[in-house]
Amino acid sequence: MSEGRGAVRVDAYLIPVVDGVAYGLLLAIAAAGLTVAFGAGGVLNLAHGTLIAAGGYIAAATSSGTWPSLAAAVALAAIAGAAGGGVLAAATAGLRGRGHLDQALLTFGVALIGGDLLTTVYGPDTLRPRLPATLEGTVEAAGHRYPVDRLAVLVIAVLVVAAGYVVLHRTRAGRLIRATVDDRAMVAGIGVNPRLVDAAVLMCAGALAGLAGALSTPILGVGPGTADTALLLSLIIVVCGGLGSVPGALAAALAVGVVQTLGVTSFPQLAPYLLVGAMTVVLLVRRRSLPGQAAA
Amino acid sequence: MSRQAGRGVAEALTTWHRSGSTWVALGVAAAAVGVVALSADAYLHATAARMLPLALLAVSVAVVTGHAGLPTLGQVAPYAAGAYTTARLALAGVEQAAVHLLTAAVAGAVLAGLLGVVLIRYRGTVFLMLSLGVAELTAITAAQWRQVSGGTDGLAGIPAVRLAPGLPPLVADRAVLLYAAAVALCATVGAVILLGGERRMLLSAVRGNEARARASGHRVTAYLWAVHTGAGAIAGIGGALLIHTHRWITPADVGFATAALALLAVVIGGAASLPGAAAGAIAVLAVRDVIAVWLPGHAPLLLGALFVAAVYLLPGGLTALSARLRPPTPSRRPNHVAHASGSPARPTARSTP
Amino acid sequence: MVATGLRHAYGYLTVLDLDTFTVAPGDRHAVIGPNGAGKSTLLNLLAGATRAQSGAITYNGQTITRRQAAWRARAGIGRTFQHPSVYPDLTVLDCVRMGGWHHRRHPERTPLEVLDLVGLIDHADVLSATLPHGHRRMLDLAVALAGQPRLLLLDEPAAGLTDAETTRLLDILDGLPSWMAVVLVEHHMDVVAALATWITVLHHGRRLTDGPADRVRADPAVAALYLGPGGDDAAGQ
Amino acid sequence: ADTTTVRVGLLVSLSGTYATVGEDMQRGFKLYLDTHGGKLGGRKVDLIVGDEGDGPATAVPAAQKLLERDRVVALTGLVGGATVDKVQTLTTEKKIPLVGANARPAFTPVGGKPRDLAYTWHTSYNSDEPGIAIAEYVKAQVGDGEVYAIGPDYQGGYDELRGFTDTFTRLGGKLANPDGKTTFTPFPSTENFLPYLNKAAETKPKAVYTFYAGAAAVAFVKQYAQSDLRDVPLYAAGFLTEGSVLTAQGPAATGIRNVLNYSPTLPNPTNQEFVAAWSAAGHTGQPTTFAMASYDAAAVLDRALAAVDGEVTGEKLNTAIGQVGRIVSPRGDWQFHPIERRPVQRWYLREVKADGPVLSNVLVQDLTTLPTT
Amino acid sequence: MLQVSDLTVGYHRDDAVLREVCLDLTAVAVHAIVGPNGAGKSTLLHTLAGHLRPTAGTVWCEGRDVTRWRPHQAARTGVALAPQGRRLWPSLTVAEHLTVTRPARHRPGSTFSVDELLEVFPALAGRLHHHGHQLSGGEQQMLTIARALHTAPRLLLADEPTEGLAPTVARQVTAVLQQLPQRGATVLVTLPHVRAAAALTDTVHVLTTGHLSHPVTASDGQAERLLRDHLTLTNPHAE
Ligand SMILES: Nc1ncnc2c1ncn2[C@@H]1O[C@H](COP(=O)(O)OP(=O)(O)OP(=O)(O)O)[C@@H](O)[C@H]1O
Ligand SMILES: Nc1ncnc2c1ncn2[C@@H]1O[C@H](COP(=O)(O)OP(=O)(O)OP(=O)(O)O)[C@@H](O)[C@H]1O
Ligand SMILES: [Mg+2]
Ligand SMILES: [Mg+2]
Repeated sequence: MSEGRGAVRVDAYLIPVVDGVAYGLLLAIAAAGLTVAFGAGGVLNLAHGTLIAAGGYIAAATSSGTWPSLAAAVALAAIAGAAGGGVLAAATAGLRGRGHLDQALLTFGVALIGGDLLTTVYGPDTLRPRLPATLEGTVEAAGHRYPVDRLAVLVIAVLVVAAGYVVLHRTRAGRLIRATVDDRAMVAGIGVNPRLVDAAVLMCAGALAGLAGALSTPILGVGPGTADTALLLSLIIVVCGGLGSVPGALAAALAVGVVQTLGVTSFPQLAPYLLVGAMTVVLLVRRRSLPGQAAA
Repeated sequence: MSRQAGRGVAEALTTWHRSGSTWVALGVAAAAVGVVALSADAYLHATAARMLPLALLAVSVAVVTGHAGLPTLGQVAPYAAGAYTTARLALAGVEQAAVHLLTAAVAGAVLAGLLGVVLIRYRGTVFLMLSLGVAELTAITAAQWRQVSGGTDGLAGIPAVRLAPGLPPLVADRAVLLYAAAVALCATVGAVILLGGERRMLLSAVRGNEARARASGHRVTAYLWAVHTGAGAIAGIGGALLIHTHRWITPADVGFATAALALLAVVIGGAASLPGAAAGAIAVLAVRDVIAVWLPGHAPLLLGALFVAAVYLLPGGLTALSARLRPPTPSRRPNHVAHASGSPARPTARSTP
Repeated sequence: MVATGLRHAYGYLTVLDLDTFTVAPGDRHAVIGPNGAGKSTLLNLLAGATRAQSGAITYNGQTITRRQAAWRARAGIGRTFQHPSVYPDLTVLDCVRMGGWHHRRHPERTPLEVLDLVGLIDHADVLSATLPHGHRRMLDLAVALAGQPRLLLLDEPAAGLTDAETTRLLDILDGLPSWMAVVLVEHHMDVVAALATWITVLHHGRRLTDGPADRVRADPAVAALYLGPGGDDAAGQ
Repeated sequence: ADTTTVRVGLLVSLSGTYATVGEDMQRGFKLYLDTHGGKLGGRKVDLIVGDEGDGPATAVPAAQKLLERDRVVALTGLVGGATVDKVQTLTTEKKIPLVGANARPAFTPVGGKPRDLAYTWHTSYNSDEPGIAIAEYVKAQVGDGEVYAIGPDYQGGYDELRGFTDTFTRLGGKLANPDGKTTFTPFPSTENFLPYLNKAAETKPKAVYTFYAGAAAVAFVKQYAQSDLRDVPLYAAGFLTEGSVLTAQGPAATGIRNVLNYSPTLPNPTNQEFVAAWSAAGHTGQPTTFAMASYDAAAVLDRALAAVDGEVTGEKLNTAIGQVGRIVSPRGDWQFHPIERRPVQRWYLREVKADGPVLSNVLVQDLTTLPTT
Repeated sequence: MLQVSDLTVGYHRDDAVLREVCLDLTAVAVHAIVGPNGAGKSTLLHTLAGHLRPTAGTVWCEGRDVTRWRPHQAARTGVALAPQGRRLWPSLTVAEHLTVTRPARHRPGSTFSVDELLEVFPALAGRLHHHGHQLSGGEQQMLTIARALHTAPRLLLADEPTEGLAPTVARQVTAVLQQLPQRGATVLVTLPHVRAAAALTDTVHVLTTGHLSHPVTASDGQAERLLRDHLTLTNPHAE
């Protein structure tokens, strides 16, 4: 009896936490592209959400419930994303040294146009790709069901984040990216063409965005609202995590995930405020020790 | 001696040139309103009038973004404060314009002042994201606080404002337009005057190099707070105009979308120019509400096109247009050779997202 | 001004640990030491740019440890920056105006006079961002002087100056009113020699030694650590 | 003036979150026109479409253009409740009949005085009616078991859920929700319903009642099937599975029982013609209640315009609408409630079943007629 | 390695900062430029490194016309700039500064290993994990030079390299610069006054408001005289 209640109490937190982690990792993938573009590459890319949506639509149109089609969907989405990133790189190349606001204006414009095109091509409906049956199912865990597709995403997310960490924080490429944001001229001064760095950064970011779209669509579906939601969440995660820091972004993503699961169910009446409130608190308390924020 | 005299003249000329263009812009604006008001088309009047609240919001954003150097999405908070205060007053039977505008301005200033105490300590991206938080919270609060805001559906059928107790309410489209234009112009002119001359120099110094300003005894935080609060008052007045021209309001009107439009309008206008910001806002709304109705369902497309075009065709914004027609002023440091700049961190440190 | 028990650390790294540091009106007090000894940190603490982690600073018998940089500046503590630091978007003249803002009603010297003093009068209208390095240093000094300080903190004012500019700098500093106190951080020993009456040598944030200028410069320990074999003359670049 | 053609304004969401609904309504109205020689009441119709966008901010300017530029004699369509709430004041000022074909908000009185509804008509229903209609049936199903109520946190959600919970509790039913109040999820930001659903499962409800539409509906249904609630029967207002969302939801939606004033499988001849015409017009899938209501709006205008002689003005048309009487409709015949100015109509219980290759909301039984006269 | 003829450079079209400057850097040696503040020393170096486009004149590199090359091309052919006023990367640590730059192995050049550099600048060894903006002024100056040296330059452009360095360190830098020719690298260094130049090399160029003199020997008073003449006729305050 009492034991039973104890069990209930454990589950009451266990499952939401597990779910929070999974959801958080899903968001981490969504934010990964922005971490690279904005956090590390210094391009405030407001078209990020649209790239995710594009990836989602492509996946939804390609994946027909078989494994090969799923693989094809993911690949296509990533490629399309990279292409989009390339377009953005070309578009923003002329804007170097004109500050973030002009980038914001441009990328937001691109986002609006892209969004309109997407709805014209794929229609205003919410789409969801068919997955192989195994992924559609659920597994039993501690007397609870858990969707397989989320577990799959969980695994992939861990891989992506690990890779991202290594690249940004452990390789020369990562250092070049950060250096380019700090002082382009001096990067050129060591024999690297900063424009190449920019292009590479935006294309990787785009590919990540497309991938994120492909991975999140089966769970959340993709529709006209997808781009905005994805962009907002990604921004929150990237900035709260501290620009350009993969571990930071990961932590932020998990936090958001847990807030969005455990938080909203534990304090239903506060639910609307929780996310933004949490972000505000994080930003207020965190020391401003971000590169580029350093006092001159 | 004579050298100094010559310099004095030169200075006088440049400053006049700077502020001069602003006044010209304001004059043009006034003229434009006049022309619109003269036309017989009620639809035109209503449309024009509906643009002015956002224009005023954009002005207030330009004050914070362009002059204080703090890119903000948070001015919708004082805007909302002004709007809902006005709406509540009107619904409670208080209908004098003067009362509305005053209370709205105060409400906006107070809220902006309170927010400023917290926000002003941050810069760049962090400030922007905090202000985004403010915008979101504003909309959420407006949706949740039903007894004041009427919930997500908002308030409709708000009684029209009266210029003075005796006079009839302002319902005729042309009258509303003229009234709104007058208020907007006065507010902008006030802001321009307050931010002119030495204060302008002071703020651009603070933007350029805070550490130096502090070391010369300037109360940087106090300056920025004052600007933020003043901008709040302008936004509050904008909110009052929103009610006076629309006579309805929903949380969406004081949410992120509005904030984003205002900020982008400011960028289009050229961050530091207040008339530019207003013009930018009007351009944005003209595309979304006037041009787009001929292409139903593709307003986003047109808006996007406008933004992209603005970036490429108007580097430095609408106001830089007039500047480029003038003889070249001493050029800025070309960014490929930043060796003249302050601390090594500077190229990124101060650049605003 | 008296500072006691000043201590500042970045993380585990203690960069300044100074029992007392005193400046009296009229002092010409030089602070020298190897790179990274903590000289600029000291100036930043005195000027309030960084908050002292421990220790107390009194100025005219008043404790100002917790006062903001701006307050101290208005109270008469002026400074220059090691990295000459001006307002990029303002003209040279406006920069000086900003410096003298709080005395604009009745200044001892008008901005133009200050510019004349530092020899930038011909550049009064150029954007300060485009000034060459050396001139920017002089402008930084001009901005500080315009603030009419009673205590002037100079961080390597002669670095990157030519002989001519250096002589001018020395003239200016000689010309300062005798009641004004000057703290000078400098690597150019000839400048120090020409100006300082008292020298403090910092090493790893601690006082290695201090005393009258000539005695300290004669001190073999200082020579070994800082000046190196060649002595003063070779240190002149 | 030209008495042989009339201008009608159709204001629907062609962009933004509700574009799907808007599309359907436009198709419905046009379908009526096309099947009636492009004429309403013997007059050629000059149909002018406006984009409602995401809400009043975009809708009101568009409405103003239709009213003042194009001088339409009637305004129809309107997806969102907030939009109707704002546009209604305009049309009333201009004395132009507003024949809404979707949401009908509560028209809360402002400043104490009730709203003037003389020029406001709807061919749809009140947001709380689906819930009222199904409550009794659900009560019968669960007996003395408890029902968990969950919905989106905005006005539409409140109305839809209130309709159910009030009636259900009045009939002696109990809600499983802790503290007996409906759970509202942030809208539209919520896309992850799993935590809510698992939380709900802990209350061991006998059934769940909900209302979602669009993207949220897709996510909700899919995740419901993955949650601990999977085996608990799900009852809903029909929009949960109406139209395109159903295809996105796929198999996960099968078995959901929901209530609406229309089902494409209704046996009456008008409906069969309607459905036939719909697929003949090349539209994918089956017609929705949105399309049907808009189709009926055209029918109403058709009859009203026929009754107006000479030049058509807002006033004349409005009085004519007041006298259209019985409307023959795919949903079964109905007429305007004299005071409420919206249909007195039957409500149906439907279940999502595979109907041939596609999923469909198949008619199960009639429920009741609302509003009761 | 470079040959400069009639170079004219300016920041805006109307006024030139450097006028018809000729300079021959083919001899692998230490070349020094002295000149008053504002003469255009930094401008010249930035031009040679490709950061500024000359308005007239040509720069030859081993027979190729490289007047309009871009900074990264210049760097790849072995031109390294240690600019005035630091220009470090705030978000990179000292260690990262030295690992992000690559000594190009495929060409002869004065390769400095990181350890060698840390020997020259022991102060940096203790700061390997500080970020660019967390260094003292002098440490930043050291890192600027170290970064340039680590690219194994064939031509090192050092803009007032000893500024802000303690005398001992300054002397060390001087020593390193003097070694470079033995390692096959040319050095072009700007200095504020002749005395400093004399400590480095025997031939100095005097740059006065955009005009570059022919090389003169530092030891005899020639250079000083050139400068003094220039000063006395520009601003009377000098003496
Ligand atoms: N970014 C710029 N824009 C416009 N003019 C500039 C710019 N940078 C330098 N100048 C001008 O070019 C001239 C030479 O500047 P430069 O920095 O090359 O002098 P310098 O010899 O390096 O002086 P210093 O010894 O002080 O470093 C100066 O008159 C300066 O005003
Ligand atoms: N923000 C910071 N974070 C960590 N360490 C710092 C920071 N700023 C300075 N330091 C360290 O503090 C020490 C003292 O710095 P300071 O600038 O006072 O040296 P300094 O005496 O001025 O040297 P220099 O003569 O080169 O200017 C240096 O070793 C530097 O590495
Ligand atoms: Mg220092
Ligand atoms: Mg220089």
